[in-house]
Amino acid sequence: MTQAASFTIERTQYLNAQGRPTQPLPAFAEDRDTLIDLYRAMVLTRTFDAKAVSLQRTGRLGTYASSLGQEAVPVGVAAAMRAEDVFLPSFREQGGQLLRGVRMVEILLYWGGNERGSDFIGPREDFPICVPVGTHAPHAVGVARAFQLRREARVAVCVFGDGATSRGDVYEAMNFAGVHRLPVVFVVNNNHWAISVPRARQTAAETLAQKAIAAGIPGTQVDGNDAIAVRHVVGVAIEQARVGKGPALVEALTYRLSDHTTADDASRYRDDAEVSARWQEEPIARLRQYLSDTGQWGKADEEALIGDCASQVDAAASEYLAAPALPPTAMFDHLYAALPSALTEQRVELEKATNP
Amino acid sequence: MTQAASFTIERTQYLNAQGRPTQPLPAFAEDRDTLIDLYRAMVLTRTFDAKAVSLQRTGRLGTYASSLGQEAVPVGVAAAMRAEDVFLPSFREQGGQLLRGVRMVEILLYWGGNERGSDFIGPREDFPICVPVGTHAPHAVGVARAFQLRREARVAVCVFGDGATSRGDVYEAMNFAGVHRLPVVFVVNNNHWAISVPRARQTAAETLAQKAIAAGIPGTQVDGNDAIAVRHVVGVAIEQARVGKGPALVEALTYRLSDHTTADDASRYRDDAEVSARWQEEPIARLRQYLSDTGQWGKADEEALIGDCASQVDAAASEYLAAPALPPTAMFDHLYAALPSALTEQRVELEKATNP
Amino acid sequence: MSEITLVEAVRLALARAMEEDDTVLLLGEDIGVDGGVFRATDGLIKRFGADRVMDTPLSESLFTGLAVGLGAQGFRPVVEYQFMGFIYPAIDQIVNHAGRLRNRTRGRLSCPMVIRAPYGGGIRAPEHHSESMEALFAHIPGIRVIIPSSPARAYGLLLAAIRDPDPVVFLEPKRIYRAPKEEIADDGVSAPLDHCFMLREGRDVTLVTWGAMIVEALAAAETLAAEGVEAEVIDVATLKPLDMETILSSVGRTGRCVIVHEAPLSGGVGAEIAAGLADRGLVNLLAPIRRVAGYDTVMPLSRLESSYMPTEERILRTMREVLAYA
Amino acid sequence: MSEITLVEAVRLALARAMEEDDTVLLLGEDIGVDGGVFRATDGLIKRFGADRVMDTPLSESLFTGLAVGLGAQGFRPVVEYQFMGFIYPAIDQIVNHAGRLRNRTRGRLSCPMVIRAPYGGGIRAPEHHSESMEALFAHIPGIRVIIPSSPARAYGLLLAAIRDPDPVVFLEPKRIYRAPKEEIADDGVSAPLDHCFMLREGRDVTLVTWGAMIVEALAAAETLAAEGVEAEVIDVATLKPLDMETILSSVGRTGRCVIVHEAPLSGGVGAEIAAGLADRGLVNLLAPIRRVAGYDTVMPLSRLESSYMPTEERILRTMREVLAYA
Ligand SMILES: Cc1ncc(C[n+]2csc(CCOP(=O)(O)OP(=O)(O)O)c2C)c(N)n1
Ligand SMILES: Cc1ncc(C[n+]2csc(CCOP(=O)(O)OP(=O)(O)O)c2C)c(N)n1
Ligand SMILES: [Mg+2]
Ligand SMILES: [Mg+2]
Repeated sequence: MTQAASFTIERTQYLNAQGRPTQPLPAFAEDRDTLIDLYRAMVLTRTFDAKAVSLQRTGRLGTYASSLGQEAVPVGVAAAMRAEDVFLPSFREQGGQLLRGVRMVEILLYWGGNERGSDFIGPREDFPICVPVGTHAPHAVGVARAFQLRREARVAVCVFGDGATSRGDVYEAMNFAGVHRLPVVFVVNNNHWAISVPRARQTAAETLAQKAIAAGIPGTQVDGNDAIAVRHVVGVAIEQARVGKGPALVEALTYRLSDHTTADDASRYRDDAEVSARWQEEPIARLRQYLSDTGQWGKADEEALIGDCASQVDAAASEYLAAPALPPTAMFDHLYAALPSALTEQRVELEKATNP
Repeated sequence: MTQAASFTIERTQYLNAQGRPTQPLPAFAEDRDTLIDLYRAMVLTRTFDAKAVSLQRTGRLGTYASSLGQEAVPVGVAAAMRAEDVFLPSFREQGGQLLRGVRMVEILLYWGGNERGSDFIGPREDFPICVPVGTHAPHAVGVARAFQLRREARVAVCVFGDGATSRGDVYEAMNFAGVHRLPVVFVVNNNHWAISVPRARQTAAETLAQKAIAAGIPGTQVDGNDAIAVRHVVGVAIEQARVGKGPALVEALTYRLSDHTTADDASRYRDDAEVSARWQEEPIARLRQYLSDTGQWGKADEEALIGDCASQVDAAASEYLAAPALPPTAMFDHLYAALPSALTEQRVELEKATNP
Repeated sequence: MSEITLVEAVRLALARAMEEDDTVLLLGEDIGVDGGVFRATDGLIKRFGADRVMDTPLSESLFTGLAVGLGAQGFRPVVEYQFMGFIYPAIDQIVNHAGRLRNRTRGRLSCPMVIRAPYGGGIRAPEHHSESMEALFAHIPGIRVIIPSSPARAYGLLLAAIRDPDPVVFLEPKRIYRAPKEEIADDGVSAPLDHCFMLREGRDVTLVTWGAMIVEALAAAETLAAEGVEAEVIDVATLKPLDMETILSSVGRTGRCVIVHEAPLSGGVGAEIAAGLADRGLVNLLAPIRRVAGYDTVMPLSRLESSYMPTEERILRTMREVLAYA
Repeated sequence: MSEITLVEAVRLALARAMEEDDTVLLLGEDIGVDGGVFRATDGLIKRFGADRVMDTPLSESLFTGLAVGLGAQGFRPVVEYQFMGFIYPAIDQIVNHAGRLRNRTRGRLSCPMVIRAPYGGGIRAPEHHSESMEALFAHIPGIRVIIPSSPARAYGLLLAAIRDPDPVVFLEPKRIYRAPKEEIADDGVSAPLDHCFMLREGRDVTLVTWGAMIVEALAAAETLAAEGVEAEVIDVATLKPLDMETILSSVGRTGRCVIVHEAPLSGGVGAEIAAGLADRGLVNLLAPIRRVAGYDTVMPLSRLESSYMPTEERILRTMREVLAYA
């Protein structure tokens, strides 16, 4: 027997659950503004999620997937991206979308059942939310291949959950990215649950990062409740990809503190005790602790921030609630670039049914 | 950074290309009959393949996929199985099917376009040939799950090509096998080509065995031109699976010396020089060399074997050529367990069209 | 006997089938402790254990192929897709394997599986959760496609589907999952496959429909009845193979037919029904065969879904058109 | 101008499109050095390089999703499936993404891709290589489905498909890949999408068909012509959206219609055509609308495929039945 290949998977953390550095922080963390921006984005995301859930509870929004407790992942990822990169989120990365310039009202419109929500005014090339789990991973390699063909120094960043790693699409996309050394970074937002199915029932693999080994690309783990670590590890992967060093997979370890969506009741399948324990590790308190320990953040800052987030979110909610539905005929208007004549009759019929 | 996991992939060989042992042989190799059986099965397979190709060339058989140069893989795999196990081949494992008791005439009927070829008289539970690449891997885990649920000490064995490892199905099946520690062994028949696409363009992974790491199951490589090594390594995996130690992936490294199928012309896309070099490593000469070096095989044995294989194959070909087509209405007869009445009219119409 | 909902009827039939036959297994996402996103399998894992009620990893293609393997080994797997929008990765296994395993092995191996999926709009669900794509399945050889339209038919048809030795795609109209309720005796009596159900008799016009649309169809029939026009309402129930005999005989009597389905008009199952009438029922037709269907568009998000789906009003208008022919 | 085959016409159109537009890319298995299993892309990798003619790993789902990403980025990918039997894993990407990307983003992103696949029987190919499942695609919103039936139409329609800003499923009838040949000027002129082609005019009966079946349909028309009966033969060409106007106007003139397709009868595209006639063309009908189609069975292996596929004889018999109505 001879050894044909060997591999290791590393894990990175900078701030532990108590907000204390476990190793010297990366250079960007010396800049207060950078850290504060991460912190603000996480708090805004949490405020936004709370509002969306309450809109749903009061019948003014459809099903919604909160990212409570997972804010560091999308925020850290988006913070590591450049404007010209392309983001391909699943459905729990609103924190990243906001940082990318997607407007809160757009996200609300989407979950409120209005297609306009995916016509982002901001990042025009970013992909809309992807509901069929894992099916956007092949799109990410398509986008990355486009960058490669045009010799653009841009990176596609695709985020999906632990459950998504069981889908062949995700594996196939990583495998293809490996063959062509595409500028794409895959991030597993491992919140340890896929609705009611715990991480351990998705796969016998010790880590999800090692899924990369099958694709011949680097895989690594990061503490997904440590925004600094996510920002750093994903950032390194993105910059490597940008300069032609190929794709990577980053597994961010976090935890879904909320129900799966507003349509879910997690108490049916998981222990409160587990959830309480995980509250001790959540990302916002952790970064706040570090910021205040290092004298970069005080009570007044916090109060101002909370007020600011609340008013931004309220304004977005009002705008959302005031937004009219699309006219029914809108369902024909972007179906094709130009409506085939075979469909004009149906459109007329709908128009008549709508305004009889 | 801490280390979260580490892995290695081993490779096993017993006989090198010159037929010389590179390490002490496994115990079964002390039994002459066992080795001779492996040898015979490979020679029979090669003889059968040659006949099938010639039937195709003369218009008496449809497209056919020869296993020239790869005989050690299916033969070694099937030799490692027990009768009660279930074999799920792709379309290039006739050597294994024959050893399992599928009749040569059945294989010819299949490729000759007669469904009867998949109604094996021998191994009733074995799966028929699978043409859509990799789609039988999920069936294998279904079969293995059936064994597990019934607490039967049986193993499902699934073989597919290097190309198939790019399909999500194969990854998904391995991943599921890992979660339930199913009694299933996956074998990659890595002949280095998927039609015109070389192994290196399928994946950036250094080995195909490491695809197992993503599934959290053991993966290993074996010299696929060394029948003893294949028989041994796959046998160990099967017996582990049988006693509840879970699934495994074995990558057998071999080479497709023939065209992809009779419909293919490999000279369009690969060098003769590459093929010639690979002829030096083919499995039959290697085992014969070892057998004759150790005095277990002589010229007379060889001549007798060749004659025997030829007559078996000729008999099968004659039986095949004499076999009538199914009656056209057969296309309705096993469509459902009982033909729905909505279809009787179509069946009658077909009958009338056939015998006007 | 008690009044139960359609989704409860599904659960009752699953439990009954599992009780009477050890080889019946349930597979899917979140069907175990969580009891399924619509609670169709609620409590079954407690009753039958995790071996028989298995949460799979998140892969529809995988668990469909898994069911093919289990089926070939003599089990009767019932797989659940959370929503029809996630069933497409399974089509490969359905077309290339489930629908043909028996045929290609001349009966040696077979595939007695049931593929369950909630489908259709009307519950303000998110994107990809509201489509009606039953026609894709109704064209696949070697399978059955069943859609129940009431608790009782859900119970009886699901039992029949599970007991059937061939693959069945069983689509559940989720808009009527929770209402109306119906009395059901859990007597293990299955309903006939391959047969339409006559929901209402009438001499003037035939309304052919299935799934949740029977609500609007029956309402339209009642409205017309108040005007003295009697519509015959047929629930197709088995979309493949199609019981054209019942439809032909009804339209033979009424001379008029309106077909209603939620799925996009073009290439919907309504087309096959109309085609059957245009062939074998033409002589009796007094009026064009009209279809009231979803538009040939992407199913819109929830704000517009009610504009997409056929309404009682659209059905009525079409019926009146058809009735206007002399 | 020279006489070329249908598969050569495909290659010519691909080359032309790549020549005139840098964003046109080819993706698929064995399309590079090997030139595709039917040689549709022969020589193109030499001419346009491996960046634009890319052999993908063996995964249909992957390369379809890849094309969605490329399309969203402004490329025009043309993906090849070796046989239609391997296209099913791609349906998820087609339904859930390609067909709706434009709609769901209100035009912000789109998906100008072409999905090419040889289909149909008649070349004694192995299992899973001979099916005709175009109806599955013709029901999917947001896409087009095109089937050429001659070298010239293959050239013109493929150019149109590639230039079209929306996803097109382009199915190539492989039975007529190599014969008959036709003169083609490589002038870059596309053929109109969304329109039927009138292959033969006639006053007595309308024959509607597509793909390789035009061979049998035209033969049947000739046979009848010798008897003084003139059949109008329509090549549908665009199966979605369907040009019912042309068909209606023809049947309006002839009063009789026979539809021919290789795909299984039930739920085939013929049903939609018959349904359209039964609605908007009913008043002109002199006879039932008949379909001559594949049976509702699994496509048999090669020994029986000729019994499965519609023959000139079956078409003729059906036409005579239809003509017998007073
Ligand atoms: C293909 C597919 N199957 C099923 C679903 C229903 N569903 C929505 S989210 C979800 C679990 C996803 O888990 P994971 O990937 O871990 O993401 P998370 O929700 O935890 O963020 C499921 C099963 C879906 N959206 N898509
Ligand atoms: C899903 C699918 N796609 C394409 C094909 C056409 N095809 C037949 S064999 C083959 C290559 C298979 O390569 P590999 O898995 O390495 O097996 P090998 O033929 O080398 O034994 C391809 C592309 C197919 N049969 N199935
Ligand atoms: Mg998760
Ligand atoms: Mg190979």
